[in-house]
Amino acid sequence: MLSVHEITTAYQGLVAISAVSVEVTKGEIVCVAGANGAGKSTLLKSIAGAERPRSGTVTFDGKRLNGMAQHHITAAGIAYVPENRRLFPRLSVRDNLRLGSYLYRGEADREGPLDLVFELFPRLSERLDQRAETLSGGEQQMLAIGRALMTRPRLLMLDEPSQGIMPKLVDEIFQAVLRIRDAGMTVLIVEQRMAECLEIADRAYILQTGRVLMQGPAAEIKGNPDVRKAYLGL
Amino acid sequence: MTISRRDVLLGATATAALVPLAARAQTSEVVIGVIYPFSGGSAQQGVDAQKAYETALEVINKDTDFDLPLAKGEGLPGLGGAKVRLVFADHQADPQKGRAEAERLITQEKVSAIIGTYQSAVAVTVSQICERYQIPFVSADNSSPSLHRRGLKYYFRAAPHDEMYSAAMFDFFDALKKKGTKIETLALFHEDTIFGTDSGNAQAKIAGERGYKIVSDIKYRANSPSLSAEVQQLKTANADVLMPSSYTTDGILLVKTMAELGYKPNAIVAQDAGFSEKALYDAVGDKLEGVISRGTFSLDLAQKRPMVGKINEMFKARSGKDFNDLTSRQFMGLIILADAISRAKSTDGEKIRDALAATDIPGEQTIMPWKRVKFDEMGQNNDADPVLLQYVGGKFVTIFPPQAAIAEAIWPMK
Amino acid sequence: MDKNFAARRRRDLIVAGALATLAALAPLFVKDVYVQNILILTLMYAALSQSWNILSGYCGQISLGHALYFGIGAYTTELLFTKFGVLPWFGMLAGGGIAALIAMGLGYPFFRLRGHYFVIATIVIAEIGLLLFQNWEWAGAAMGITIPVRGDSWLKFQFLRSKLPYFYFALGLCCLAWFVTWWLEDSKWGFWWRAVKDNPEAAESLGVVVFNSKMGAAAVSAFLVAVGGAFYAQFLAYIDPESVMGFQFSLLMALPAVLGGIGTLWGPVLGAAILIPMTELTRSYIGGSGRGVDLIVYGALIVAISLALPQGLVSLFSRAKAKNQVKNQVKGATR
Amino acid sequence: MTALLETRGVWQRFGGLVANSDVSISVGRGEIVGLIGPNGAGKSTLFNLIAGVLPPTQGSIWFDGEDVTNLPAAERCQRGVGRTFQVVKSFETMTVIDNVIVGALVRNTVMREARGKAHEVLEFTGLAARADVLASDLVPAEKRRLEVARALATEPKLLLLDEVLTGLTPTEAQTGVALVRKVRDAGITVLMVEHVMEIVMPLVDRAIVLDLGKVLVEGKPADVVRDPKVIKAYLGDRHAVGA
Amino acid sequence: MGLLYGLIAVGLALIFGLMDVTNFAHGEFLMIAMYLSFFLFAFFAIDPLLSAPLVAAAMFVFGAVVYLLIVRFAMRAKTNAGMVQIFTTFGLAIVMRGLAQFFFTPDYRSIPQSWLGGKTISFAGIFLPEPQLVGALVSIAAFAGLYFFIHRTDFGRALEATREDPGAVALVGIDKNRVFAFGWGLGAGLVGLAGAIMAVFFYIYPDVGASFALIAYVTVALGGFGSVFGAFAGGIIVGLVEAVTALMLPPSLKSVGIYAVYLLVVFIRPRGLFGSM
Repeated sequence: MLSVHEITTAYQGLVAISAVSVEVTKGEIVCVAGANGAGKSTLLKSIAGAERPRSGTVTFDGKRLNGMAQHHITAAGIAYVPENRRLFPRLSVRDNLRLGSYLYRGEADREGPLDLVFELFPRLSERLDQRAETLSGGEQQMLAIGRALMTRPRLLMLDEPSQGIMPKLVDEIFQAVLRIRDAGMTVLIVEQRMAECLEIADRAYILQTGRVLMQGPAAEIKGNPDVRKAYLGL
Repeated sequence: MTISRRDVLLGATATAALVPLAARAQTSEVVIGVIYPFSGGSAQQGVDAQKAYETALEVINKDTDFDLPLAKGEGLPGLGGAKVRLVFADHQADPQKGRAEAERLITQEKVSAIIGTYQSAVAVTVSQICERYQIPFVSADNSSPSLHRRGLKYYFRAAPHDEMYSAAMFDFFDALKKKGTKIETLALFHEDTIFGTDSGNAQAKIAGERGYKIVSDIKYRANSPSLSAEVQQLKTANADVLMPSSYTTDGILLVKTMAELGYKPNAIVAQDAGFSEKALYDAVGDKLEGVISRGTFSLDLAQKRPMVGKINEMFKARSGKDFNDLTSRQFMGLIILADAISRAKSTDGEKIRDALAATDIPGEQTIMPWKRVKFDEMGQNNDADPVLLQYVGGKFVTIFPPQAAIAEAIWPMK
Repeated sequence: MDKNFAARRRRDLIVAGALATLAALAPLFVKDVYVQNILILTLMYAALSQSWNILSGYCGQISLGHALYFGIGAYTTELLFTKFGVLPWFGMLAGGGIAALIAMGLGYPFFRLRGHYFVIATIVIAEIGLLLFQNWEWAGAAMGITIPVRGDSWLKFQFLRSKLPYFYFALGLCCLAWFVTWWLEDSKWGFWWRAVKDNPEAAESLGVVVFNSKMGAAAVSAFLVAVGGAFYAQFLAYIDPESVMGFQFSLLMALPAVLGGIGTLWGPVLGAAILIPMTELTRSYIGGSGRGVDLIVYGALIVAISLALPQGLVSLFSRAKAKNQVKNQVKGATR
Repeated sequence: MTALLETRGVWQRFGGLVANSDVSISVGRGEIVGLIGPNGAGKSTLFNLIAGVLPPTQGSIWFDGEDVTNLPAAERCQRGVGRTFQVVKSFETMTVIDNVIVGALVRNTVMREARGKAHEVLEFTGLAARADVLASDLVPAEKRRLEVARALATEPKLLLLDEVLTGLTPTEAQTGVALVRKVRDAGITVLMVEHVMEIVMPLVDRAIVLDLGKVLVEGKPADVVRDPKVIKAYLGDRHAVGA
Repeated sequence: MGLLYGLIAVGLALIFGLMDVTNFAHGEFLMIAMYLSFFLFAFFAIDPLLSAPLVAAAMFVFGAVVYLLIVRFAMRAKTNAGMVQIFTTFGLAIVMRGLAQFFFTPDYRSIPQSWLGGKTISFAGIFLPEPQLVGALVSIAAFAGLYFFIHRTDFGRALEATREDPGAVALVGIDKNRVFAFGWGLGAGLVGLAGAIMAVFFYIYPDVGASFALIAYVTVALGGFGSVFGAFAGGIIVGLVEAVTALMLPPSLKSVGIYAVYLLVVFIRPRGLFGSM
């Protein structure tokens, strides 16, 4: 479904990822892990069009994505939830969600995915008229995912969804990711909490200093002794 | 209209741009600096002035058959027919820039004299610099009375100043009163610049001396976005005569606002400036039927002195406009200055100054209704009689003083 | 690293000294008063911009109302001189002092404002000052004040034709403003200001008294600008409200710093050295046409520089430095 | 010996919202205390109250034996309260070393000393190689470390750490933990907010759990994570087992 | 008059307040609109009232083009974006003045006759000049329309979102340049409307914008950035204050009243009357 072929991205003269290739098949949950500065976020940004890769190609359902403007990539069916969530803080929860379905504003029932969002995160439906900035960190993360779902993506990319969130909600969010996959979407997720992430993922990639160090089925990676030592702190 | 003007302008641009590269003045050429606002809010005055000076230049440098000094023959006879060349400089209504330009003209362009400047504040600094470099400065169209009272040796003004103008207005009121017209109360309306303040002060002073009552004295901010509140006050005061001292922009707004608020004074006697500008009448002419403005020039002088009409045609060919109070003064200013240079037989500042001081041109040899041109020790020509003009049927008619008048004043104005 | 830093500071000082010496020698070669005039204005605006930069560049409080302090300096000096016979040298200091006091007085309410609200408040307060002076009869109102020039005198700081004394004063003022900036840059205040600009809340948590920092910057900045105003008044020998307090001065103080590089040591000088001659020359040589071409050229240049070099012209010079930085980064990343 | 920090019945209301209600906690000298609780439980507000960003609506705050309730933030910093921000607030246009110098200037008015102190702190926090880089060019993890360095440069008695270990891989977090220990060993008391239980629980001497603006539970980490109230409000079932 | 200030300010409120882009060329937009209106009258004898929609449409295009060609790049600056915007638009203002002088000559123009000019409705002793009355009505309509647009349409929401975080709107498939170009077009279009009405009773020359620009900024800030209603209220307050000050102080000081009220308001409410940012 998504095929990233040997992309290299640099900013401020520094190469962040070099010749990274990643494949995502429909219906999968793929986890990308690695240390800080390994280039995980850059990989997602390069796919989403927020950064321009210097070389390599990104294709999505056979369509070449690199070179396209970021909003066109969203329209093509890839929703991206960045690390810092990038909500519209002074807009209400309702407006944030409505903006998610901006691409479908001509349609009568433009808010189709809303039911799914409320089903996944019931507490959002209680906070519709609050400004996004007044939500707690966990709720903001839910809203960010919810907003992304409103764009009716086929591929959802999450960058560190658990960061700064209390343990109880981390679970909720990982459970939600599973449900999103069950609803027919594909998920590419970048996580620091590798243990939890590998539990729900089908396959995983490990990046190190901008290159793919290891890849394979999640269970396999989780069992790898080097990984356990270097990344899981066991 | 724009095409022909633009061509003329293009020529001017090219000259102005090339000038600094040209060799310095030789005896065959006398350079005179002309300092005006060519950009910014009063750029129009600068551009009009440029045309007036070019007209004067044509009269001086070419052989024309007018009874004006230097008209006959080419160039300056006193300097063996040397031609006059003008260098234009832009002061953007900023005294500092005016000063810098004056200094540049004197030291780089080696001008023999400077003429200018429209804005009085700029005349202050330009004349200072001229004084320091001992180069004569002819104040062609500044009307602030304080200018010549600074003890400057190199300052000359052939035209009247605001006190003279104001005195003429009150002479006119006195004359009307004798005939039984009721004029008791006045409303002053003047902007907050040097021009407006000076004019307002002069009017207030004379009114006090001659027993007129000022019922409203409004100083307003030049180029205000709105004059509604001010006009409302004028309307409430409802004086016999409204005496505005405003430039074109505020003049247009004043008249339009008056119409909107339904204020029709008995008479408007204006301190020139905006009220002699074609643009004002183009904009609101129908509302100004019967307005009286002071001036030093009137086209109907052409009836007595045909050359006035001919020179006006020359000017009109360049600018598409008739001479007005400003452009006529500018024209005359350059003629007087060039005449002095010719008589000085030198381009030396001090000699020109002495020649200027000795100027004595009879009124008939000007295009103005003046008695003559002769400067007092402060450089002011006290024989430049102002006139009062009334706007009737789309043009100005001289109504005062009696010796220059060709018609009776229509009072009240409508 | 410490060594690097000290070396850079020393190099700045040496370059400045060399430039100042070079400038001081300029009149030996430049005899043309018009060019001298441009040099004086350039130096003056460099000094003003450098002073403006202290408050707006370093401390981040963008003021577009510095014309107020400029005018206060000019008016204080000339009112004291013409009404009370106080020599301009003292008037200058008095003007600076008064401006600094006013800046601090205004600081109380003003520094609570942020962003556009602050900028507009500064424009508005300068405009109020302008209107008040325009209507203040005792101070000459719109007529302004003409300074009687009675011949060359160092005591009265007035000279008929020679521009040199003005030139050296402007140069001195420029050096002073530069040196003050240089000195402050590596001082507690300099650090505090930059911290306040970047993030007042974090600064506060690190023991920076934000309010006092802003006040200090405002006072220093206003003082220097007022001295500049006093100089301008003496130089011009005539002042009226529009010509010393108009909005254009506020802009002309900010422009060089912005073009050169806001919040940098060299930005204002560099910006003034390019902007002021450009302004003067476009006006003098193409302004006489009355067609606005000078405005088009001038405006287009401002747009072009703002867009092409948002960091200001100094960023051209710091390219080399940036390369070094990248090297360091690589080192840091592969560590 | 009195506690270094004490809050006595502190309340904070924002309009109708009660962020802290009757919070009384104390932190002893040399302790590492963990402040945990759900998002929105009032941890950040409490930090702001302690750091002096705003005065509490009610109650008092005592630091080092003195009532500091009404002192502004800068003054508290001078008295020895150092802090980091959850949302990183570096001075973006300044270099790393300059960022730290700002902090060092509180105790060292001579520039050379402040610079020296700043270098010292950078060495301590492992940022020395990045000293001349602009703060805006740091990666997020480094920015968090810079926050700590800057606060340490003020030579605090009490260091408030707001989620400085967030977003680190377990291995990286271990380095962070070591750093916090090092800080404590240097004689600085630490009060920290952190979500990652695996990391924070072994580190702290004592944990305070806030929920809905109130102190829910307080005690030894091992006890706290087993407390049913904490599990219900905060940890969820899975983590209770995990920790 | 206050409502007219409001009308001029509303376009600015959109650009300055709602999109958070400093526009120092706002007065020059007004100037261009007035010229357009003038030329439509001079060459085609279209009354300004009729040409107002035409002018607004032309200005819409103009505003959008200015954004796409210039302002877009000014917003890209990473550091001191505020200053870059100020000086880019300031430079633009100078260029526009220069161009106006070049093409239109510095002559003062004005529209001598129009359906509205100089007519006055007398109402219980109060004179209401028709152009200003129409201006007031148009202004109220424009405000209502804008208010509806911002708060009830998706596009308005998109505009707000783009202001909040221009980098994030792509996440929901919004093209920020299209949104902002449209916003600038709309802002300029509203100024076009104001210009057409102003042209009826004001003089026109290249520098005409300057006198209105500052008042417009103050009006927007007084009402508070980010609030359409604020700009509306600001306009009314400015008009009232001006009238009252002119009675109490010498008229040349009447703007002092406006400025003083602005300072007073922001000292008490640092975000203006209804501001959200």
